Amino acid sequence: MNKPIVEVGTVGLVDDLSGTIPSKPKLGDKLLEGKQEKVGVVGLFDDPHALVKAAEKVRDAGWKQWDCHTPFPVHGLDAAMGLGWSKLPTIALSLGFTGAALALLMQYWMSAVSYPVHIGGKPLFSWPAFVPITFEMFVLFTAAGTVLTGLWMCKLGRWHSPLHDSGVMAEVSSSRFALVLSAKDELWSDGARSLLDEAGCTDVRDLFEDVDDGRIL
Amino acid sequence: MKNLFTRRFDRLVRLAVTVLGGALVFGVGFSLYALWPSNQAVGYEPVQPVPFSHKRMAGDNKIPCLYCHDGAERGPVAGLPTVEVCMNCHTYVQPKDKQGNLTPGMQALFEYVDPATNKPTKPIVWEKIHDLSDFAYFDHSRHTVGARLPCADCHGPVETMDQVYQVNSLKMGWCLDCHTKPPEPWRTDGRATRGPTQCTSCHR
Amino acid sequence: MEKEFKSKGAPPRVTALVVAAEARPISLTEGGRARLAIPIREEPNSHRSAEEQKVDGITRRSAMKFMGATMALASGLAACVRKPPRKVISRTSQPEYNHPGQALYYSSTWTDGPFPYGMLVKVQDGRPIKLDGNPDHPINKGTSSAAMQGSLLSLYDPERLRAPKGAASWAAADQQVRGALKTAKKAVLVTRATIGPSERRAISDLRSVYPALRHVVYEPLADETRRSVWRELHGQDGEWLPRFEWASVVLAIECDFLGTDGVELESIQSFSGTRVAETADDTISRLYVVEGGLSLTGTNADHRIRLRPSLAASFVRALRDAVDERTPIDAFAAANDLDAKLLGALVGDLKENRGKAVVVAGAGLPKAAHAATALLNRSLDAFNKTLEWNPQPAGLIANSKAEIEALVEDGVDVLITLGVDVVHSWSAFAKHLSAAKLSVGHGLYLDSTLSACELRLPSHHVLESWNDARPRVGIISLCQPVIMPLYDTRQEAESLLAWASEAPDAAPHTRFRDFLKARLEAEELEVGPGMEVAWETALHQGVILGPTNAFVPAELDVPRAEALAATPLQAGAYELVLTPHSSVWDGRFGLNAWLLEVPDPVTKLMWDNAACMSASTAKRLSVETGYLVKLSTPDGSVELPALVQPGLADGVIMTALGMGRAYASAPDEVFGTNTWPLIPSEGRVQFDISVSPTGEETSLVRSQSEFSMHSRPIVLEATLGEFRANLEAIQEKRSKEHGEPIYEPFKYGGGHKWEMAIDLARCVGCNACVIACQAENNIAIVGKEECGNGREMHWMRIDQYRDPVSHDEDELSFHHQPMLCQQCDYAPCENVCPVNATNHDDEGLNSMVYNRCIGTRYCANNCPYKVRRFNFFNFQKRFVEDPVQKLLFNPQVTVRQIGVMEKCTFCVQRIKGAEFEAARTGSEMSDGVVRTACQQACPASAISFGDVNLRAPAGPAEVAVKQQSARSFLVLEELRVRPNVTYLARLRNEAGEEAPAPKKQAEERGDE
Amino acid sequence: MSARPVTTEDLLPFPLVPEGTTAKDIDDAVSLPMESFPTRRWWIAFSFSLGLLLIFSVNVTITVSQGIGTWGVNNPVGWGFAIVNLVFWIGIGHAGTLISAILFLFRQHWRTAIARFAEAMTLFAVLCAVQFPVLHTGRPWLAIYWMVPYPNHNNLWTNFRSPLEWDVFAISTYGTVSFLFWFLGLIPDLALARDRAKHPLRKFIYGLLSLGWNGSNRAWSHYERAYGLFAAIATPLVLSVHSVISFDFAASIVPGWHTTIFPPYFVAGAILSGFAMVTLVVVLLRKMFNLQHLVTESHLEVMNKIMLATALMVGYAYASEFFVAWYSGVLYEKYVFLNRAMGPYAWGYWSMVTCNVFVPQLLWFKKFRRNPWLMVPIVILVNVGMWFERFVIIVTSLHRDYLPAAWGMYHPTWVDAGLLVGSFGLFFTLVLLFVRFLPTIAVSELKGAVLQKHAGAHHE
Repeated sequence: MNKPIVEVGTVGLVDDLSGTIPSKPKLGDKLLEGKQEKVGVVGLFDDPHALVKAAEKVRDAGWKQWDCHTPFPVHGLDAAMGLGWSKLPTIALSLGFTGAALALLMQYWMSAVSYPVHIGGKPLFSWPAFVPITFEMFVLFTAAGTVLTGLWMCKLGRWHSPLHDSGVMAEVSSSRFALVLSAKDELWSDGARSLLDEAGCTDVRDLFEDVDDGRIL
Repeated sequence: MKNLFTRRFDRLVRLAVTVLGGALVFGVGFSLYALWPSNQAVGYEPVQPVPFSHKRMAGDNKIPCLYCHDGAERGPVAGLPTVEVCMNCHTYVQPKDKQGNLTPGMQALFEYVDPATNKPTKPIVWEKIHDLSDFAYFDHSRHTVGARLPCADCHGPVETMDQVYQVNSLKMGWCLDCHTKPPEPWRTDGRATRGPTQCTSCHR
Repeated sequence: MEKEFKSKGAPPRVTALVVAAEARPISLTEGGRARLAIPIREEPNSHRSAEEQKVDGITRRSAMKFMGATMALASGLAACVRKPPRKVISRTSQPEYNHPGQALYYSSTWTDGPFPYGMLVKVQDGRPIKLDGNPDHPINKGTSSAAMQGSLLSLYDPERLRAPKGAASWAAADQQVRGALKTAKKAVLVTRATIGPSERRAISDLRSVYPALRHVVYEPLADETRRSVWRELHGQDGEWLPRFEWASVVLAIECDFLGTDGVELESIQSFSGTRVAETADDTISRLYVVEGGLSLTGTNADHRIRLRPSLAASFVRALRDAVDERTPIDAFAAANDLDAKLLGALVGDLKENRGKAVVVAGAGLPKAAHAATALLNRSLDAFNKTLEWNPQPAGLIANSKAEIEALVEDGVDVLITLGVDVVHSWSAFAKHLSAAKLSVGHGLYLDSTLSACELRLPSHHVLESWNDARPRVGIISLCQPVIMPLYDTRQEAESLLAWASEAPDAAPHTRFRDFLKARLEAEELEVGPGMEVAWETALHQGVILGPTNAFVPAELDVPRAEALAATPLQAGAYELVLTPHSSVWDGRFGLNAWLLEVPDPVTKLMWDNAACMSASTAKRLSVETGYLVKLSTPDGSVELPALVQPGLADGVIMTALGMGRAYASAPDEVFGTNTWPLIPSEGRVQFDISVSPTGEETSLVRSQSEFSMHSRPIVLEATLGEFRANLEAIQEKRSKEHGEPIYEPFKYGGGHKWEMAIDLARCVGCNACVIACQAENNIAIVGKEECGNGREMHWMRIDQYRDPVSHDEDELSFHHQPMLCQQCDYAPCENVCPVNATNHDDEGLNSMVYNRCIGTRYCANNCPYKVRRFNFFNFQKRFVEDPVQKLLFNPQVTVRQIGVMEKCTFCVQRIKGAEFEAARTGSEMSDGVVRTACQQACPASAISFGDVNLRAPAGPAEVAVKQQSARSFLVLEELRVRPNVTYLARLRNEAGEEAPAPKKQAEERGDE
Repeated sequence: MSARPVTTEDLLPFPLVPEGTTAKDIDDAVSLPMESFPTRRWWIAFSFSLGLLLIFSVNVTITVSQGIGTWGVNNPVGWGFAIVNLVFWIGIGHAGTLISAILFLFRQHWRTAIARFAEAMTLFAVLCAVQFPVLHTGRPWLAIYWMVPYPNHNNLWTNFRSPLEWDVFAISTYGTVSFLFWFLGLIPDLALARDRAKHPLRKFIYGLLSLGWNGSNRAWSHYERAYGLFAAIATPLVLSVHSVISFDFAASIVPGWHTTIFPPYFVAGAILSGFAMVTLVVVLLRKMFNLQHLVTESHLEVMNKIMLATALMVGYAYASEFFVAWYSGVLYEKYVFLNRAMGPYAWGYWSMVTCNVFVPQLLWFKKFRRNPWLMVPIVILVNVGMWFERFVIIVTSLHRDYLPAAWGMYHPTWVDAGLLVGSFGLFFTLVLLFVRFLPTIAVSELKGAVLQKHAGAHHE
């Protein structure tokens, strides 16, 4: 459905929700504000295993600045991309233990130090009674830690993406599998495209991104 | 329609988040500060029906507190002087200004006194300044006689005030400060090192 | 929430004026706090303070400068939450002894009740807040009854009549009365029986002015039947007072001497004194109760014999024959199928204890029974030994309805009722009132009598009145006002004086005082010039004690007695026993919410009375609790709900008089049923009534629904024999704690440790403690509906348990157990409160911090004794908002808001008060310096309270000694909550075990 | 050619979707409710729930303005419907976390189709639950913050020995974690919704919520870790929460409450009632939005099997309670249990046993396990029964405890009833809004389970 995108600097116009640009500008239509620059090349697959294979190739070719975009986590892709084991659990759990320690400390301080109150003939620091809260705080802190580190590691909270600008996002989030080679990588050359063709992807396109004017409003 | 999710979109979102967050923090912080009990009580200085100057009485004339507030060493309530007590002196001492008129204070006092006989006619309705909650039971004598505390520890330098205002929050936390870690002399001079902190001491 | 707690007390505050929030500068520096760190040793106006002024002045002013806008906003916000500014009023001049915030005590006399007891009134900031017995009074010796405690509430009753009605002013009213009396051919003055000597004198003076005036005494519940028999048999007026402290065997016939018959406070003291045994050679008295109804006394009996009242006289005669060994009792037993063995034992006991036994017959019984009783007592040599003659009973001789009827039926010109609601108990009297040319009603409320009168005059409450009383020969008891009259009222005696003379009332409120004083000087005291001192002393003591030599009446006229005793009696299928209500008496307290809400000690009914009948009677009538039954007597008929009350004799219906009174303002707010229409002309028993279920149903509200102990270790009991054989008997019955805590238990310092001991051998189950607690601790009244929902607020309740003594479900033995917060060392309630609102203080008290409570009710769930009470609604609202009713509150106790849990804290306000006093005066606290309200009221002195850590010489405390008693036990001990209330088991003195030994009795007498 | 990666196919008890279902089919099916105007069925259900919600708010107003005297609670029965409802709703919530966390850890991929429902339910159930402990306090306006140990000018803190205080932490943690877990799962599907959205506003909102998810595998690798970790901590959490709830009773000394069996007993009960509720909601929703081919009878059958199992556990607990009461020889325990079975509230006890133990036995028959209209009455009865279980535990234990003199009865009022019924309004209103505006099935997860397999298949 999509034709290759027009070259840098040419004027196109928008008529499609997915934000892709048709080849021929129609006269009288609203001009496209801003320009687009090529930031890489994207190859689209229909079969996850093909993607895995392609990923292995790219990895072996020694690429650094590249990524796969899939509608669901694909088995074996992490290995294929040469991604290591995520540090996230370590960080989250250590936060969790901190929480537990804080909870116990809080209960001790509040009931035995700050304002000691005699309750039911029990000692001021009746630790067995403090276990449940300690545990709950462990869970709470771990959960919070997971989410926060998760947001940070998954680089969430930044909405823009060349996939939007080039209009392949819809396909990716629905059913297709994309492999993106970034122009930032030192291995970047026009050969990148052919690398993807060899990897047997059904459809290779250049990846464009809107030129940013840095304005806020 | 153009693609929504541009870099500018990100910047806008971040801006919004920062602004809203900041507003929230400030709002909460400010209302906390404004509603913090000690900020409401301290400095409360109502205008009294009789312009009575503690500075003149307790300060310049060095009348001891207990002369008027005689309950303070006898029981829970320090009490206010009866109009009679005022007249003990003011039957004879009636300060006048240069024109020879009675001072405003005296004039106000005579509102409550029959000038012919110098006998009180009606009670004075004062503005309550040091006002504890009704469920807090404070006993003056326990502190004046029991702990031998000077009045000023709680009421501040009243003898320097023309119109009395509240200098301490008189909130529970403030009481506890002294009951748990009393200032130097209490701890050193061998007397009771701390006041009670059990609920029944003040709440019944 | 502060708003709700407003009425902690202090002088009534002006709250009208409100100051705008902007008028209030606000300081940024909490200077005070900073400065506290610097030790201040000099008194004020030191140089340090001088410079403080500068610092402080600057900060305050500068604060206002550069924080202007913000501060305005802040103070605006602050104003929303800061409690409204309040006023303090300084007196114009200081009354003697009177210091703000400190209580004063005045001795007085409780002249409201059926018997004038000595009263000690606690007054704070000019308002009476607690009534107790006057310790110097020889009869109630500092103890008090529920009704006496309750009088406080009626003082502040908003329904009180506040000004004369039917006349523009008092002067006008007096004018009208004097005028009417002058011209009257026949005038009648109706009063109660228990009016003081001075009032009697005032009346006679009045009569000397108006010869046409007749004085009649209307006292429907007076002891008249019994007294008239004595009058007849001894040829002189007077009464036999039982001396239980000298009796080893007591036989009560239909006589509730611990409840509503006679001088109960005195009887309880003297009787319960003979019930305590600690060692193997101690003995206790033995109480037989023979009755058709079920009285409080009956529930305290060692042996109950259920006997229809119609048989009372013949039973006593048979008993006398057996005691005098004419005919054995067996015949009578067989004839009325009673337990012959038990009756035999009774006869045996009486015979062996001649001179140490006493038989008392109930005031409700007919003359025959009293005559027979007199004869029996004579055979038992009880006269002047266990019975003491009092030639001057407290009350006047009451006139019978017939006499009054005869006097007024053909119309009177002036009909005056003084402080007695005649119409409530005698509805027909209303028409006499309306028939009279001028009818004058003098009373507290606009009740059924006053509203039937043309001239309605408001009386002083007893706490506003001067008065005196002669409870007994040789005792004059004085009553003085403790508060200026709240309204434009006047005491009855004052009116009598006003009507007697044309002279205008020169000194209002003191006229009768002067009259009284003059009379005393003239008649009672030979003091001459020393009168002022004598008067002051008398007022201070509250009593004047004359010579108390024993009076011996003329010998009993035996033939007449025998003739009288033999009067035959017809009885029908059902008999009706009418008793005074346990707390509202004849109805004179029938508008007092405290006394209406307190559960009846026997039936546990609240706000109600019912037709009590035994289970088998109920079966025969095929009714159940709550079914309406119609009681028809020759004198009238009434419909009221039935109550199946095991323990009554079969065929006997029992119901309380005095209920069903209402304010004229709210005639529909009637509680209970007015059973006065059923009262017979003589005595209080109807021997032949017809009972018929109406088929309708209603709901009765009771504080307790389950009376079986389910064999749980709640109340322990042993028979005297068992106990003397084995002093460990009770200890062996105690349940054992099991399980060790996983914690190291909390260690108390050596300081005070407050504990309580309750001696069930002494406790008879009267409600004095319950109401005393309610008065002391500002406990809310919740009303009948909420009581029905199980939301009554009494901190102290009296649990009743019933044990079957035979297979017959109506043969029971009863236990009364005062139940209050046990102040457990390992309090289960404390562990579960999420906000620490209930916790333990250093002196072993389980404190309850109302202002911290959020009302999860978890503590109440977790309390095994269920003594915690919750404010489901804003029960106190009515009182807090009413300028008069709020005066009732004890300023030393927080008034609880809606949603707050509350409970007994051993009157912590009294404990702290005493501790502060000791700290102030630097004195040691001796035992008994702190007394809880319940302890102070208890007429049986069953409650001991004190500091168990008290060491010699001051100690050991009474409570510590009691805890060591062989009879001591803890309720639900195995729960290991370590309650701090120790109970002492009651000993049942079973017949046939051993006859009570006399020697102990002799000592007892020595003690008295 | 590398070895064929393990696919979910191997772990599936039954095919998740009909053969040949494509990604687009799934997207369309799931997105349909979000993208099309609500059906009449939805509107009817929604207005009905709103009505109930109104009842709820009315009764809340009555309670707070007049005090809980308007309820049936009294002395001795200090806790009534409110706490019954609290435990009931918390219990309902548990199935959600169980399905999303525990079944996830056990790699039960069939859960995929229902996990999202279940998680949402948890969230809403917890929301309903927390209404009650706050409402039932005498002074909610203070309880709401005094229960939290915040620094204050009184130097006062909370009592950490009180099970109620444990509840504060347990329930708030549970709510927070459930929400985060649910939201974490939503992110990729929100991204899908974003990319399908036509209207700019919808696109904007979904886009904002999806936090800019772009399916990058570098994100996926962390995401999967995070999800797994969440499952790992949610599992002990869900067990701990109902244990803590049970401590409210077990840690007291009330006979019938003070027992060590409660934590497992409560958890089992919670799972039973939770699954009953999930089944109910799922059956209704799949009908309402024609999701039969994604949520198949086989799904329902597995859930019913779990219900059957937990019903047996619960039944066992009931039996052992009686045994222990008798075997302990404790006077009070014995009485309480006799009183439950034969006392004034026996009707409550027996309806509980019938609904929770006898009725579920029907699930032994395949017909009842697979036919929605046969199982609906069963799951409804199970929920009724579980509600009664809490009623029996709370009321029958309190109304006759240690001192017979203090015994009493408990009679609920209309306000009690209104709050109970109304809370269902709150619950279903939220559920309906959820299905209207958010993806009700974990699309990415489902695709992962389905397409991966298909792809694999044609790859061989």
